[in-house]
Amino acid sequence: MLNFATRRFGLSLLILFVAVTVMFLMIRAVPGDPVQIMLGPRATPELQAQLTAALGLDQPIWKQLLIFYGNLLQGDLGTDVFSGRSVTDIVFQQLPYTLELIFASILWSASLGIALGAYAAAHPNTLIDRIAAAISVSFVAAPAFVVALLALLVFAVHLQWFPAIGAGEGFWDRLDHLVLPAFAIGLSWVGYIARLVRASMLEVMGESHVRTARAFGIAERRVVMVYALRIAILPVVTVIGVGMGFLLSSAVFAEIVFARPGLGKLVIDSITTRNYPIVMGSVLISTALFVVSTALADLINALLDPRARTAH
Amino acid sequence: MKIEWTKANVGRRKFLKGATALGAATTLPMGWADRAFAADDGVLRVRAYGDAQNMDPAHSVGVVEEEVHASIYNKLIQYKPGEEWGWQLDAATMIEQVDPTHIKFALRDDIGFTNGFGAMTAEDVKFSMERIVDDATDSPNKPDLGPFSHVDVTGEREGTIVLNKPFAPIWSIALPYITGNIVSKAAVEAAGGRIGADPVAESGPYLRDSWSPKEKTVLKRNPDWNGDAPTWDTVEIYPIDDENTAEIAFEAGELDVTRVSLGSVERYRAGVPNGGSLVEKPSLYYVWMGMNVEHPKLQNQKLRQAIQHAVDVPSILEAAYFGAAEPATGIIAPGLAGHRPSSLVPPAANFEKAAQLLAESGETNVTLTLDTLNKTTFTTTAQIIQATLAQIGITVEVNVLESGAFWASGDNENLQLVLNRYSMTPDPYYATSWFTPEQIGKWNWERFNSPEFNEIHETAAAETDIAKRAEMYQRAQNLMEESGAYRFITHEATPVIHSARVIPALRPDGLSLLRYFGKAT
Amino acid sequence: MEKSRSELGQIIVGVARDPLGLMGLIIVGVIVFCAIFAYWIVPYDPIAMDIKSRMQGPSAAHLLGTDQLGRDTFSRVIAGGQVALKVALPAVFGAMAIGLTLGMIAGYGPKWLDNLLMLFFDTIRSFPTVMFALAVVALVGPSLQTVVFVVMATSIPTYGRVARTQTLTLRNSEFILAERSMGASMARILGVHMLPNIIGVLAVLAAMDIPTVIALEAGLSFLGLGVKPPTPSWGALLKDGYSLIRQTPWLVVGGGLPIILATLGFTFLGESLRDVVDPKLRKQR
Amino acid sequence: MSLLNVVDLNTSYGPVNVLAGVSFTVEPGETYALVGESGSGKTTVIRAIAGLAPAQDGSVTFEGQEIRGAPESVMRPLRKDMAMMFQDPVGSLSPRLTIRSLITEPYRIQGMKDRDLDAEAKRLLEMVNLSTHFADRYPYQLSGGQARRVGVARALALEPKLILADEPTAGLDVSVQGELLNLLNDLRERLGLAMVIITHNLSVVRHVADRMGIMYLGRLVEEGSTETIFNDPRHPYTRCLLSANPEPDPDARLERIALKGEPPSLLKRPSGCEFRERCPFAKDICTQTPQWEVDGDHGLRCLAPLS
Amino acid sequence: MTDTLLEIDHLSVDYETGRGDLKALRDITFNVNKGEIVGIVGESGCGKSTLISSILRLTAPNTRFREGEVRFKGQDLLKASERQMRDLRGADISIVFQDPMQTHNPVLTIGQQMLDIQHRSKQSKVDKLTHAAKMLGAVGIPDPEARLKQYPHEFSGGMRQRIAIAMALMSEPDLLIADEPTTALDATLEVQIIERLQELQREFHCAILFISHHLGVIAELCDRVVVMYAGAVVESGDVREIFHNPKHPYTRRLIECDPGHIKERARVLPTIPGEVPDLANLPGGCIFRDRCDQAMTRCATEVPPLDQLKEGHHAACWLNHEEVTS
Repeated sequence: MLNFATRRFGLSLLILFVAVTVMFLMIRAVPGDPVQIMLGPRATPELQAQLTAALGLDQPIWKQLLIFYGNLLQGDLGTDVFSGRSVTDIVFQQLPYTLELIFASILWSASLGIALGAYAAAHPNTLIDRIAAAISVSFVAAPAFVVALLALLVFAVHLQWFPAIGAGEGFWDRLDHLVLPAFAIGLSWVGYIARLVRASMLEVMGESHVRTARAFGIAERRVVMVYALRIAILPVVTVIGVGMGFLLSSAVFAEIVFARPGLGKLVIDSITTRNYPIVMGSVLISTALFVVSTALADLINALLDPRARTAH
Repeated sequence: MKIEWTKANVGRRKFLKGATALGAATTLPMGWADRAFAADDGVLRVRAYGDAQNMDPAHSVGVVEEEVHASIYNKLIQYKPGEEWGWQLDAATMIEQVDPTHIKFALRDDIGFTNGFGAMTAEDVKFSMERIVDDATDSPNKPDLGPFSHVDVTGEREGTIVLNKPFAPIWSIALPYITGNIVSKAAVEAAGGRIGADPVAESGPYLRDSWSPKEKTVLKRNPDWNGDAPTWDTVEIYPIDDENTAEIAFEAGELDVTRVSLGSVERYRAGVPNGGSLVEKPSLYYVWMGMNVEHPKLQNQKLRQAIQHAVDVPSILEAAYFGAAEPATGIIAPGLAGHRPSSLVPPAANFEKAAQLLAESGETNVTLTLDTLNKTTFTTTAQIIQATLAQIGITVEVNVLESGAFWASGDNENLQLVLNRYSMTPDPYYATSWFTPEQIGKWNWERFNSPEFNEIHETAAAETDIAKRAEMYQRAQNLMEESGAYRFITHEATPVIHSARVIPALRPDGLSLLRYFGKAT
Repeated sequence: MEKSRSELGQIIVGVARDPLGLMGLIIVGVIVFCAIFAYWIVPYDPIAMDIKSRMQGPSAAHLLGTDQLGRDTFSRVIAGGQVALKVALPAVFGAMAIGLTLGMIAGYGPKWLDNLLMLFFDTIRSFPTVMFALAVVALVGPSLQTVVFVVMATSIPTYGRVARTQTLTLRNSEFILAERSMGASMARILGVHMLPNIIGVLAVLAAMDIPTVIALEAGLSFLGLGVKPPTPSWGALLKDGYSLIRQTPWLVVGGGLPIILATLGFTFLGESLRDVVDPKLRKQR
Repeated sequence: MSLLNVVDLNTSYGPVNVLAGVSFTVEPGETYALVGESGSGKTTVIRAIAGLAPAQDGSVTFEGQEIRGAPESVMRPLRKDMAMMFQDPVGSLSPRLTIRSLITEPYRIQGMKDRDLDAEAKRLLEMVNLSTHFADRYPYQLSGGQARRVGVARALALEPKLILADEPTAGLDVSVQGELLNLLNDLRERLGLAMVIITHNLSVVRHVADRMGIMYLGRLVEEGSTETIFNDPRHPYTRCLLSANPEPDPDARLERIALKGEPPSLLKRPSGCEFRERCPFAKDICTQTPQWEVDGDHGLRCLAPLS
Repeated sequence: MTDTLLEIDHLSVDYETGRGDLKALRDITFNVNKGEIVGIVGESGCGKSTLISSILRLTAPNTRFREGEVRFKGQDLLKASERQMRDLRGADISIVFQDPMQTHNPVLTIGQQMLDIQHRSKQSKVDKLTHAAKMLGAVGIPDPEARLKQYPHEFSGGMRQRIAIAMALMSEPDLLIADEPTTALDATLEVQIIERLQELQREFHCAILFISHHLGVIAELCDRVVVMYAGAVVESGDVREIFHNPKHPYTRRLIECDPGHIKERARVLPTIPGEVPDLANLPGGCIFRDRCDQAMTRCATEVPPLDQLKEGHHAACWLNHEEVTS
């Protein structure tokens, strides 16, 4: 198990390294100069040169990359071109907003999705199953930003049940501000997870050990909830792990539509302003988020599934 | 201070306010109740385009930061809210131009800096202005001070600003805008000469209480401020770049003031939700289509002129600006010296003339690219240009670029047509500075190269006779248009909506002067 | 060849027998039909402007109203289907082809190559799609091809991983061992024996992926990174619709509805296809 | 010259030593059976011979040519003379190919495109007593017995000299098991095939094999002619295996020799005689390592052989 | 009649499929008496699995019970409520399935699973675990307490089948259904399991319904044998009667085919040519007719009834009928 965890961790680091390097090179290949963007139309050539040198942008790319990694090893992600603040501070200030959004979305969508899927699988080909299927497929059909938009109009502007913008302060207020964005992002996941759980459940329910459990007269409820669901949930854990990474992309839309602070917004803003240190910082963190969540999913899988534990 | 330019109906506003007070009483922590208005909690909620990230005026990148700086710092003079550009005293009790290159001032004696940095002195003024022109500071705002030389301190609170040569924009840009902010010399030096994301010492009517990046900046009343007390206890500034989102936030009752999109003007003219009002202001922005005169496809001046005549500005204003904006006559907005009453090429397209010019040019099978930002207004405009140029047989391919790539077009020699929009300060000097030969490869994307234009730009800044100065700038714009490199489209407009409880204080171009905001009673 | 055609026929019949599958088939059929014959179906030229009749609400003349340039929304929706398929089909099938190839190489080739390819897949997957899209669009400028490329690049790992897993499973199956024992070349084993067994699963995945891709295109357009104007795409409709949502809500409907319908159609079809194609389920029937 | 000569074959997967020195020979036309419990390494032996499993050490010569670890370029021409049959009758047929394609696959692989493949398919199907209309079917449409015949037809397509058959009767009902064995016997006689058969079904061995080897934990423990082994098993393990074969006769109560427990893990091979811990006849001497000893055609690895 | 435990009475079961009804079981009749081991012999497609799932009422959704009764201690299980069935399962009737590798839940420990199946017991958890360990010991698993904490994949196939038997016997059922419990195992393990099963049967006195296609195992273990072919019982009777005096050509040929039966090395082994008929498209007459070398014209038209030939020996063949009537 430990060995498995170490190897998984090593792989994660490697992915992180490659991803960050690729992004570093890619963003440098893109036209646009942070100095020019920052200085705006006022830039004099001297000023530009000074700032370029100050930011280390006059160095060859490979050297910049080395410097970046050198600083990274010391826990330093560099300094924001615009505000002069430490990139670490900036990124970690935005991170909680996105994390709470992603967690809230996953939490509600996974619980509802698993419940729907398990219920549908336990009652295959009944009316309820069909309704659940129709609901889940329709949910999948709704792109996050369209849902966000409509939710905003209906629940924030028209009904004014929930706040329209921002992230709020204090626990309840923040929760209040989370409702609509988390709803928008999570909605398509409900359907996705429900279908996954249903398919997975049906497969597991057809396996021989479930028949054994039934043959021993174990209550159907327990057969479904413990004997089948525990196995059927395994692919869902993986999907959620991978999904955490993808959710960051949906989070961008929610953060734009609901004018929420967050990593997604930070990423978009920093790329469009060619704010290299922040781009690198956010890529690092969001890739780490993805890598950690998939690794975590693998570990949880290993915990839930004793077979995976010894397989490595 | 008397402000009378809102179109609000006070009676209706009062009625609504009373009605909502009942609702406000039921505001729950979770807020399931009516959110249309927060209770009158003394909090003014305004929207900014972006985040004020840097509290150093020397490194301010524009109006977003200036909005905060203007509230937490003082300047000798401030812009006056209203319809006409003008200034009023702030930290200065007296300011006077004694000759074209000398300006004397005297400071109030009751302004102090926070964090124990003491009273504001003439030394602070000297320090604040001189550090901006000091190369070591790397201030991008240095050009705003033009030929500023230094400040002579003549007393504890008295001094003289010395210019190397006359500089008209000193009154319209240098002093009342970014470079006019006075910081505490002691505080900045204590901080190592540079202010970062947090102010080191403040002196204005407000203090920056907190900043949650991407979420909001909170200003709180400065208890030690001795000037006219600001009306609002707290100001919350929300960075929202998208106007649509801001409008939604406003309609959800979460903003008091915001600029709105031109597309919404028609709707807000019919009525602003929650009893608010619409204020329509002109804008200093200028939008035009540029042509890169050095590009092999566009070197033919007749062709460029044909294109000028084939672009139909009224259609663009109708479709992209929803009829809420007027055609531009050049780069200098109405209300500023140098504004031209009309452009040389009439706004409406003249396809016959265009076709004739095209024929004269001898060019056939012209296909061009048109670069533009990825905002709906621009893409709409670009599509109209595409359609109208097609009428004279010119094929246009629209390249939509995200802002990072778009703003890097300066050194793009392959640029052909470009739809562009620059911002402005209330002085024509600022507008012409981007189209000089020196700016080729940077901000002069059309690579418009006119020695005469350059000379006007140099001399007009020092011209103090307003009429003469205006004439010079008009000539400069004629030169631009004659070159065929420019098709002026619009100066846009600045529609602002505000809630019933607010009496906004806006510059003539619609930007907020937060310290002067009032409360409707 | 004739055999495989009859197999395809069987699959279609199988799908059509399932009510959801039939619905999917019909929706997809309509979309494809509209896309192919868009030119003849549209009542107006989808890019012809008529500023005078701009931003009109739905009426008999304009079923879904007009946009800010006076273009007929209905015509743009129809023509937008063409664009959606122009993006989705090459992107999905390109990603499938590349993912399949790489996945099969990873699954069948040497361990180091497998590790390398998996690293490549994981790296691409670990970028948030939007960030990747932004960088690419900034690099080469937005266009139909860019969108296709971005979508393709981001979906390759999904197909690659599935193809790899399938290959790994098949690799040790007896029929592959049997082929090896007869001396079949690697190309023959991969191409003749593995490919037909993997492609079914991937095809189902692709059918389910098409709506995701359509939504991604819409998302990119929503961020202003989509196809070039005046190309009528559903995403562009949504973008214009969003910025004018309270003036011309029919644009959001016009852009959003076909996306949701297409998603429903392809998802139904995909689910049904999976039931028909998946040999495990086939045995149970 | 022996057709197949396997000498001291060794295979390890990491720390797992699957084959620990297996040696045997097969003469032309001879049928050799490898018998043992699951995990004894039988399958690995024939896969290693065919180059489908690694063999780190030892030698495999086929018609005098060394083929252990030989590259595919060397193997491919030899594969005409050496065909394999796999355990799972349906699973060893490529599922998306028709039977016609499947049984003519060897011609295509060996580049014999000039043959009339349809005619060959017909000939082969007839040879294994399958009606020619099976040619257009797919594997999943066949019963186990039919699929098995297709496997035989394919293995015989190129008229090989040696067939390596892994559990050729696995998954077949007894009523058709005989058909297959008859078919193999018949073809062997007509074509002069040599065969290596792997099975754990001793009844099968008795009817098809000339000689047999008993494997335990990746080694041969006894080898000899089928007659000898059945009539005079010397190794206790062989004896146990033979007795563990219930007869379809309620009155035939065998003197069963109970085998204790299960085979030990290959990761923890016991010291001395590896069968010692399960052996009902173990003696003190068995803590020493037994060597392979040959007496005539009878090979044995036991320090306390039965008589 | 009092020692009859299970009576299958004219049971007919269909599966509804797209191709029409698949007649999986037709007119099945046989008994299992208390403490008796009954073997069911049959090759693939004979309906063994359907029979078992019908007894336990764990059938696929497309199953249709057309006719007949399954009486356990006199109660018709086909009419019992789901609740009553659940009370029977694992208590009065237990089952050991064919594939030991898939019979246990892979993510729960053996101890947990053995705990769960004692859900009816009021004992404390500790007592239940002690009981479980005792049962594991009884089926020959060394160090049972420690192994309770392990997961199924940590056991070998033989071990798992022993565990399955331990679990099945834990509630001391009256009837144990063993569905090809040794098919997936090596012969050496097979005999171990068979012997263990015999010992346990003597200890627990339960009846066993033992399903297998391995005639040797049936012959060794069972008291009575039911021979099934294509969804019908073709012969049933005392084990010696069946093996020494088979009265149905199928039984006879099946025994002949078994290689273990043939002591001398033979070049040509006996076989039963042909295939099991399509159950969705049954021909009239005797189902074995096409493969029978003694078929008569009558066999093509009339289904032979399951006649009692002597006390406890039944066979369904017209050959015997001639014998009986003449």
